[in-house]
Amino acid sequence: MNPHHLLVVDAAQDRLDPAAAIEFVSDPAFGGIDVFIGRVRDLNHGREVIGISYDLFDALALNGFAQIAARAQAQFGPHLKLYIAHAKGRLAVGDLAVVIAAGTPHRDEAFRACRMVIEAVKHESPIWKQEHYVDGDSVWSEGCSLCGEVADHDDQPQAHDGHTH
Amino acid sequence: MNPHHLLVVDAAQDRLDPAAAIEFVSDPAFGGIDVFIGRVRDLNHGREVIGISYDLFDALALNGFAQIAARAQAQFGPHLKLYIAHAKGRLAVGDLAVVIAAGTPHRDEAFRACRMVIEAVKHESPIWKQEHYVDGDSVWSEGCSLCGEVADHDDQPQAHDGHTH
Amino acid sequence: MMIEISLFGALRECEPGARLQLDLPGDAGVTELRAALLAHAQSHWPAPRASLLGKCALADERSILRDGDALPGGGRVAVLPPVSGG
Amino acid sequence: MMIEISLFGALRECEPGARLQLDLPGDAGVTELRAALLAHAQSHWPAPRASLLGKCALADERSILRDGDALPGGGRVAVLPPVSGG
Repeated sequence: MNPHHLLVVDAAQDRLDPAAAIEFVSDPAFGGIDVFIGRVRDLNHGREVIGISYDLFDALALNGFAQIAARAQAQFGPHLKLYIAHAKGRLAVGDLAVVIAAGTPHRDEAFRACRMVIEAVKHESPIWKQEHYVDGDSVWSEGCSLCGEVADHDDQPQAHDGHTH
Repeated sequence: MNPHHLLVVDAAQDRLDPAAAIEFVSDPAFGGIDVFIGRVRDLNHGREVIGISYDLFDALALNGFAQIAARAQAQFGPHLKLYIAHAKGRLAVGDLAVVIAAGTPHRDEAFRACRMVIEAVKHESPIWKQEHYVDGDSVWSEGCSLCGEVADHDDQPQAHDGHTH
Repeated sequence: MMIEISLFGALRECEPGARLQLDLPGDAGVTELRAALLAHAQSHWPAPRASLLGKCALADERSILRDGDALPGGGRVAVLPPVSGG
Repeated sequence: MMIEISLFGALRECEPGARLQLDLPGDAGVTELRAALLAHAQSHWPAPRASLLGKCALADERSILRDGDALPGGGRVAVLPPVSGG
């Protein structure tokens, strides 16, 4: 069975499910599971947010998730299960935008793999975020250009070309 | 409302619930949630494990969880919700021993707070683990002495007095 | 050679259906497509959107396409603005 | 002064109900309790358990008790072997 479960979830039809993520990465040999959940916040850069629309290039995003998972496997060894799910479409405040789960024999690898994967998903995946504000305005986030060299920023907490997002 | 939910769950009556942890640390102002789940593994130091019994000094453990949560709050700021739950009694392979969840505005603090808390819980809390093996033998784990100075090992991945557990 | 181009994110609204077609010479590669796309954008899109192209990557369904690469066999290319997932 | 001592983890099975009482002079503190407990253990417990006491902390419901501390008012003390939660 493939130890990586990768999916794009259309918000119009379904929602992200942390319980399914935990279930998928569970294994009798694994003592540690780390789960990251990204939710839509009510405030960003001081503006009151009422929702976010996510646009995805699904096929490339899923291929990218598979590459990220393969890199995690190379870094953290074969005893790793990963779940990577990202929402697509219109979300309200509190809705889940992304769920990452990593299961490993010991906790250190679970934390590090989960962190590595969410950083890579945020910095590399063809996903775009449009914030909708209470005043009726909508703005696409500036984001992270994919033109340069690919990703040597795995596992690097936070800093990326001098910005954080 | 207290932003920290701390509990000891008797395995004979109830089980740990990651969904409740996620729910508790969710907040409209929070974009990042990190959840750590510790499960009983089927193998430890090469011996086949069929279960673990956890013994806790409940009152001191809960006071300790509150102190750990207060330290996390001091380190990561007021915008932090924490859920700390540990099981007590006899668990089977796959049962959940510990669930930690941290919710914060941004993901970096969620990951770091969650990691800091699980390390502190493992190294400081009055909790004892007895492993039961398939051959009928049972052994109390050697563990981490509380005699010395208290804990400057928060947020330190893995290493603790030269051992890992 | 007709190239079918898909637009994403902030560029979606630049073309009806977030798509356009550009007709390129048979030996055109990624570099030539990028130049043709920029020329099209400069004459058809609002200036801020056209200038965003400088930060956009081109890709097919499998990977990012680099300048100098050949165009993908199927003739379908996506334009990827700076990303902001998660 | 009667001190009610609770045993945990590997020490639970050393006494019936994982408890014992030790009668100490009124001015005894944590240091004296530890000495009396060790003396009791050396004459009543299997050697490996008695020697484990050297790595045990003493505590009340609120915190670890250090050598030189006074005994808690309620006279209830817990013996904490090295911990292994999580």
